Amino acid sequence: MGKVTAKSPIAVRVAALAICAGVGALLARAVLAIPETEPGLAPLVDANLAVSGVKNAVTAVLLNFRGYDTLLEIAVLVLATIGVLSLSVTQTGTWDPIAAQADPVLSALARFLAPVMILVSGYLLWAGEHAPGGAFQAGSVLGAAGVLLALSGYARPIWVSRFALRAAISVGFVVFLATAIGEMLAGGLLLEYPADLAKTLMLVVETWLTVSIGAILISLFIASASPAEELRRRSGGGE
Amino acid sequence: MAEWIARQLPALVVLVPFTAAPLAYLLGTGFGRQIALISALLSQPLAILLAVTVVREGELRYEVGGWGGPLGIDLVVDGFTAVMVLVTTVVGLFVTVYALGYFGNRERYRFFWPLWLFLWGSLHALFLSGDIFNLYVCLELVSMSAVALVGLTLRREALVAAMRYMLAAILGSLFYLLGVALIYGAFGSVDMQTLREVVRSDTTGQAALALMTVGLVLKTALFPLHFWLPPAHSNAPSPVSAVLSALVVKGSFYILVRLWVDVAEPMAFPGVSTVLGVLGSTAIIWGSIQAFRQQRLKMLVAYSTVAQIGYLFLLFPLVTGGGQAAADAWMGGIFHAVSHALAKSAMFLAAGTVLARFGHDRIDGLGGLSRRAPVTAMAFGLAGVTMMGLPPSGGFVAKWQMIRASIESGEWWWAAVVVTGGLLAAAYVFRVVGPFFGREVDDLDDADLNAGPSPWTMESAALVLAIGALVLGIVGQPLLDLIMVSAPALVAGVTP
Amino acid sequence: MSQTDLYTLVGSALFVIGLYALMTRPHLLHKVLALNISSSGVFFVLVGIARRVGGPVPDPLPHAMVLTGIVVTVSSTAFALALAKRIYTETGTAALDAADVDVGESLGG
Amino acid sequence: MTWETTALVIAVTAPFVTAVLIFALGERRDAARSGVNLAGAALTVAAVVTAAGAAVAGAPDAYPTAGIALLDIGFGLRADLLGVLFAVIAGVLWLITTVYAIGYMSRASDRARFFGFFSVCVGSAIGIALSANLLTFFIFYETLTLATYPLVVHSGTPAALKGGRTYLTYALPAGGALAVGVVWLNLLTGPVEFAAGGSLDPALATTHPGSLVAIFALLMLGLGVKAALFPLHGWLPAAMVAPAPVSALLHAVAVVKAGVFGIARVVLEVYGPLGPELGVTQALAVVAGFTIIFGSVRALAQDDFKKRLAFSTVAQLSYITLGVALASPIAVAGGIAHLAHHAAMKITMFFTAGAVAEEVKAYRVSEFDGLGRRMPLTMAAFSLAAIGIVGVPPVAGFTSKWLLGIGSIDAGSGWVIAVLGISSVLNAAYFFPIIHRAWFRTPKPEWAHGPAAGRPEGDMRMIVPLVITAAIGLAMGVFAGMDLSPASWAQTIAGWEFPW
Amino acid sequence: MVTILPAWMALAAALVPLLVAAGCALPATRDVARRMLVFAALPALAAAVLVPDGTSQIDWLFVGTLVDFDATGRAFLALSGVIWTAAALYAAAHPPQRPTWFSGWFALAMAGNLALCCVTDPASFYTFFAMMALPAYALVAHEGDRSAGRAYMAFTVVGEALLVCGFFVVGAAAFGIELGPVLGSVGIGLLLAAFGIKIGAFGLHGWMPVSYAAAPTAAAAALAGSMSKAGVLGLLRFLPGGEREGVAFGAVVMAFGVAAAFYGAIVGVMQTKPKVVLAYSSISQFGLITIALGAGLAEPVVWLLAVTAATVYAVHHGLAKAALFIGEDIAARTTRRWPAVVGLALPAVALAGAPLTSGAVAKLVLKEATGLAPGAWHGALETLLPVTAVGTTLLMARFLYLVATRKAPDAPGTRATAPGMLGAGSWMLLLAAVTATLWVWPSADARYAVEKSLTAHYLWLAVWPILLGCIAAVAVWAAGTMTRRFAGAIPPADMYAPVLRLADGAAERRDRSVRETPAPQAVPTPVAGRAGSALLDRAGVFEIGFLAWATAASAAGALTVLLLLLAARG
Repeated sequence: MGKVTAKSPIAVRVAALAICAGVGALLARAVLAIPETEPGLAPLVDANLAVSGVKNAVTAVLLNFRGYDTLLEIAVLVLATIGVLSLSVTQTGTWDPIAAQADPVLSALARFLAPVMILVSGYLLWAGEHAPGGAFQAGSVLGAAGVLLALSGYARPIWVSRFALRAAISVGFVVFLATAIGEMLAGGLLLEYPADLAKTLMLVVETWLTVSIGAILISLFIASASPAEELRRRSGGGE
Repeated sequence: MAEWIARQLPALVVLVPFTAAPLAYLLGTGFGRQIALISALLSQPLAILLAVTVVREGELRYEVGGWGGPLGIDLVVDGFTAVMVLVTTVVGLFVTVYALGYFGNRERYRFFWPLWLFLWGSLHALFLSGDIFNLYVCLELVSMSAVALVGLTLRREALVAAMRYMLAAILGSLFYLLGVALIYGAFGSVDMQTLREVVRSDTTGQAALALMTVGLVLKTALFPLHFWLPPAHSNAPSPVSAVLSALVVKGSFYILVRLWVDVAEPMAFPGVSTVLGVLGSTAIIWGSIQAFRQQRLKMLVAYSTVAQIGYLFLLFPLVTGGGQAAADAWMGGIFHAVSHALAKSAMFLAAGTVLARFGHDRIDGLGGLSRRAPVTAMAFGLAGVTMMGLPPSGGFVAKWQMIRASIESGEWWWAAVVVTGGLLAAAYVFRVVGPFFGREVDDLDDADLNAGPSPWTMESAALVLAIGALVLGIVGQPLLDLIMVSAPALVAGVTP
Repeated sequence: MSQTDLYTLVGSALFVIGLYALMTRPHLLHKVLALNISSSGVFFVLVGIARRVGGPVPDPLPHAMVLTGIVVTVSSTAFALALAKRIYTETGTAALDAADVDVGESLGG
Repeated sequence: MTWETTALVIAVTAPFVTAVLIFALGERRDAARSGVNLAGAALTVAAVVTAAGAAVAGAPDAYPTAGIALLDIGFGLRADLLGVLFAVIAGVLWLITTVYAIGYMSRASDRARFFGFFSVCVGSAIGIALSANLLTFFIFYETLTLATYPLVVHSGTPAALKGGRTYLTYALPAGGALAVGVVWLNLLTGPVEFAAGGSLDPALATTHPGSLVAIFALLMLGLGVKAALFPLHGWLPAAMVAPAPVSALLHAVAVVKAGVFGIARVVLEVYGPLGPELGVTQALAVVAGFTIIFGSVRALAQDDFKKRLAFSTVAQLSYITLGVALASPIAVAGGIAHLAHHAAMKITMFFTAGAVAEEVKAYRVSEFDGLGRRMPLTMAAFSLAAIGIVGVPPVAGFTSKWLLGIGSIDAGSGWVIAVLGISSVLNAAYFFPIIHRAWFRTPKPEWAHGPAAGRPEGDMRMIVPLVITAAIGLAMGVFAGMDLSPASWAQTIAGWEFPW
Repeated sequence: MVTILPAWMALAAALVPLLVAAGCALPATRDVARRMLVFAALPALAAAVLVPDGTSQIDWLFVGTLVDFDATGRAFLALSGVIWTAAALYAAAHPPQRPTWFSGWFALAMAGNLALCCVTDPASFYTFFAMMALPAYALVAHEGDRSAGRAYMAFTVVGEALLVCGFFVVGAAAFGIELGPVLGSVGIGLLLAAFGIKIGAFGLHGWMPVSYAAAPTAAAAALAGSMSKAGVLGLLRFLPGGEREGVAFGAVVMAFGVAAAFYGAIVGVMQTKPKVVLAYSSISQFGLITIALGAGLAEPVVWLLAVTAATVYAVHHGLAKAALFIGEDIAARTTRRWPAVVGLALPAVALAGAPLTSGAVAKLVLKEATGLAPGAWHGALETLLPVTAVGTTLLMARFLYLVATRKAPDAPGTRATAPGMLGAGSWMLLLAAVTATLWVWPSADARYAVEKSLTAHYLWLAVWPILLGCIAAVAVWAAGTMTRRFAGAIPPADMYAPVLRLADGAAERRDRSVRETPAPQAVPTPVAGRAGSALLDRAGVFEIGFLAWATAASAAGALTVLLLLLAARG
């Protein structure tokens, strides 16, 4: 898009090269000096994995030990979505069909793939408890399914009201927050899962996060997409 | 109940805006306004309570998830934190009140409320965080919500400015994140409390510190990396401009201070403080000159921020020596952040009123403003007093302490910079304020945008903030005391 | 050269390459991509650090950081792209220039 | 809180509260504004007088004080003898000026702004008077700087804005110098409270002579601008674009006296015996002496009435500075007494300038021929004040000059006598021609028969105040020997200041 | 009197004319006050008679006033009272233009003059001295002679300034401050110069001839008879007579006195206006008083005698001179001059020191004082004093000649009214005083001098210079051409004439330029200086550079390199 000069003037490039070379060299020196034996927090994580409610160390860190990071990270996602929506032409996340006349092959493929992807998403969510996986992976697959459907002209936004869309986007964050606050009300600290309920609560949160992440990814895609009207215009009116 | 609040206080401070934000989004325009106001009002007692608690009990530590560092993440509140939360909350309240009038019920700006609440919450999260990786997430939250707010009007200039800001912010975050990675590599922890004990002069660690510094300097828009600030701050909607200049740049500055003066102080290496001081001084001079040159009011105020940020960085050379000078510099620097926050937000809000009412903010078209909009003119003028650092404003107390520190440390030239900066500030402030008293210019015609006088809430929000900045110079001692509560070892040596 | 060194060096290189592109490429899309490359570099460094313990299970903490970092990067990339696109829609160009900024005209007359 | 302490606090806060009310009342409610303003001024005077009574009755360790913590010094107020003298002057003259200004501004615009900032200025001046330490002093000092600006530029003309710029160009850097000096001094000695006889540790003169001299220079640079010491005086004539009440109360009393009052505080109550020991007060005296001659010579050449008065002020202010700088209780008494004496006389003259400008539109001395017939009361008051400034007894100007002259001999600075003598001649040379024109020259035909039959010579709200101030100026000279006259008061103060 | 009147009553009485002055200022009381003027000095006269010697300290007045009523003060108070009353009578008889205006200033000067006779501390003396000298300007300038007014004012202002400086020294001494030799001498010098101006001492007399000539007669009489005597009183009161520190000044003072005595006579003779001749006569006569004071200074033991001499001489001269001025005016108003000329001859010969006149007594006292002058001065003065009498005789002859031969009454309108009973009465009062005063002088010293003056030796001593003078006068008159050649050769302002002319010219030029210059227009505010704005423009160009993405990113990179390098070093 756009007729922007691909490169900067030679002088700028030389200067940039010199600077970057300097940064690179000094950076290399720094990373090479990283001690090889520093154990980091791995032992500590191991020691506490048992009480975390999950068996996967990474998931334990993400959802329990550093669950606060994740909470904020979801906030970033929601925030980015709101930001993108605020920049989109319609600002609602609704869209005209991106492909006005859906390709029949693509359409058929999508019809086949979408349920599979939803299934995979469910698996990833469940697997996250003990192996690599979790809400983000699951949500991504869910989102991809949504994008595929959108591209093949299936989904029309009318299937969701504006409120429903907003709800889908924010539900993960809201549930996460509600859980956190509930824990506080129950006498614990923020995100302090009671040991017996930890697994259940995390699964609930992860589930809703998956929904939200999926909805967010779809919304990000759709909101950034140009309306079909404009696509037609830009392609030179050939169609 | 009271006991519960006392126990959960740090978390509540963060959670209130963060809960309000998705609700404001979810429930739409009409409710967004009310939710924001409720959140703003709820935050006031919490912030005050936080400050009071810190004064009474010293540093507060809240172990999120019950794990405690270094495994979990701690929310930590010392005097510095409490002060920053307090100023954020106060400025936040008045910006919210102002925005109620400024945006009205217009559907176009419905995203303002959730974005603003997210920004507010992330600022609180940032100030409270006791974990350097968590700070990265907070920084990103702050940046992204700020950028989104800048572009809110969808005006061409605003979008371009937002893009500049976005790129600079992401780059800064990446530098910071790389530094965090190296810190973890070197010392095996990202928890501040732990790091404080284990950091030492170390090749990787010091490189990490350098990288984080660059990232944060970029985000704070210290000269010569201020390229993104003036367009972003001047083209944003005025309430947003106020928040950006008053609070957002202070966020990254806060982390910088945390690192150099507190957490990473044992591995601080020589030279950097001087570099930061020199850049700060240059920022003061250069920003003021540029501010003086501007033709648009909001551009002038934005460049004034570039200049005022420079003062913050004088903190670094002045604290390095420790002792009483460090304590004074510490108080001065942070107090400056506070008073600048109040005054600068007042200035932007006043500028916004002008813009909303007269449809332009050309400085040469503002003659006779004191007759047409006396409250706004007064707000701008009083805020200018803090910019100049004249008593009885908070800016004066800050400069007093900085001058004190520079004489104490024997580095008198910083004092010269402080005084010169004040005079240059006077030059640009009076370039605007002078004509307020002059003859009216025909341009001052309310016919333009919003015909009719501005809602009194807008005018008085700016005035209250300006008066706040002004009286801070007389009643500011409790704040100075608060700043010194559980202050880092380097600066806690002696307290007057 | 250990695995850690390899990963961290590659990560550093990626970071610098992204930095170079950010400096020299005027096109906004290029700049956003450059930042993506740089962030990948940072993630490489983190992954490298995670590897050094030497045991079969890598340090989970850097991994968690990378995951969080990726989500954050994705979010900001999405937002940056949306912004770039909107700028293109509004201005017809997708580059940043000092000329975009009104730095005030001369005072003299 | 005792009754006197309450009065002290009220004295400082009442003008500020008045200002807030005036701003709040807005432009249209003239009667309410005037009422509030007069009530505020009257309350201030009552409070100041109460505080003054306590100060007169008390000894230095029993003065009423009040304050809150701020920085390492504290924000403190204290009603000591020296302070209440200045506060009484400012308060009483404010009340009188308010009446005058209500008359003067009756047809002007932006009255709310004018009276509001005016009150802020007076509050600052009283705050300066009653400050217990340099920090508090500095806070009010700079507040005064700022609050004066809107008044200087009040008319809004390009010339006024230019005058305002000139004013700031001088005043703001001075504030910077003062700030650095105050900070430095506090660092060197710890918190500095004003104390009769000086508050610095005498040992400092041997341990840190260089720093003390530098600090003194910085302080004088800061205070010298408002005190219009050469070469820092340039703003004062430029500020004459301000409306007459401003020139009268601020540029003859509150603002400029704040500068010399500050010098008095620093020289007497901070440096004390260290001043002469370090040689700094001698240098200050020489500068002041030169300023006296310089200002008078410049005044000679001014045809613009207010400018002539302004240069006269430049010269007269240095009388005070000079007196304070001479290490003699008698000279100090003279300087301090002149604070009051010059105030009454110069305010009369500026009132005259305003009344004349309003009534007959005469702005230049050369337009004054025969004015005495047209405005006899006004010009009589003016003439009385003018001969007082020249130093002709029994008007008060002589009293201060008398103490100064004898004090200069006491201090061993005989050269000052020559300055006083030459200055007297020069003062006569620029004031007597005005008196001559007003009374001894042939008037314009329309003035020859006085004011129109049955009508007063001008707005009585302007005439009465200036007659009163002239009478005060005369009375202060005639009754100089009475117990509570400024001259006696000043001698008591000087007695406290010189335990050494 | 039955009750002892406290000394401050004298001061209070002396200040009664202030009421008249105030009355003249107020429209309602104007006319009454003007008529009261002739009575204004009477309380003071009464006080001079009734209030006994004594002191009063009035703390609240000025910076503390000391009334020390003694013989000297009484003499001067009486003298002033008489002269002011006579002058007021004459002013009532022949009111000048704008009589209320005149009366106000007249009363003010009167109050100052009378009051200064009663006080003895420098500050109060100075106060009343100024109250006398400055309002007198209005009297001198009353008839519109701006040049004379300017001269009077210039000398007065300088005199006041010198005086206040001198009084600083005196006041400091009174405070008990150690002066040191230099400052003490400076103080004496200042006093001499300041009072010297008032008494028209040689070189400081520039204002006297022009002012006497310009002032209305009543004012001139008061000026010459009383106000200038305040200078003498000041010298008597404040010079350190009888003390060592004054000795060094004795010779100088005497020299100035001799110079004035002769200079006045020589220049006076050449004048063409009677009033100017009288003025030069004053200069000459004050020279004699100066000689006495000089002798007193030079020889401390003589001081008391010198004080008596000066007092007596001042009284004598004051009365005579006032009588001469009023008589001159009366003569000018009449067409039949001879009675007036005859009347004038009385004070004239008295001035010359003719036997049986006050002049003879005064000169005798003077001679007594100067006779004790140290060293060579004794002999020189013995010779010179009679010569001055010759000079005085010549001056008086010249004066009478001018009065007698003056053509018509002066410019119509100014002295048009013929002398009436009131005016004549005023003159008679003075003539009587001239005749009688020294004979009724209530002091032993005076009585002794009077008796001594009647001895043959002193009679002869008094007579021969007059005879010589008369002969000389007749000779000069006879020579005719000589008179015509010298008459008017020296202008009234003599050595100061060029200065006064310059000042007049300058004043006129200034007035003209003011008349011709239009009011200044509002000056347009200059736009920001070119250089300044060019620099600012340059700053703008630089800033555009900083805002360029490439620069900014490079700066970030460069900063990274710098900090990493610092880190690597640290």
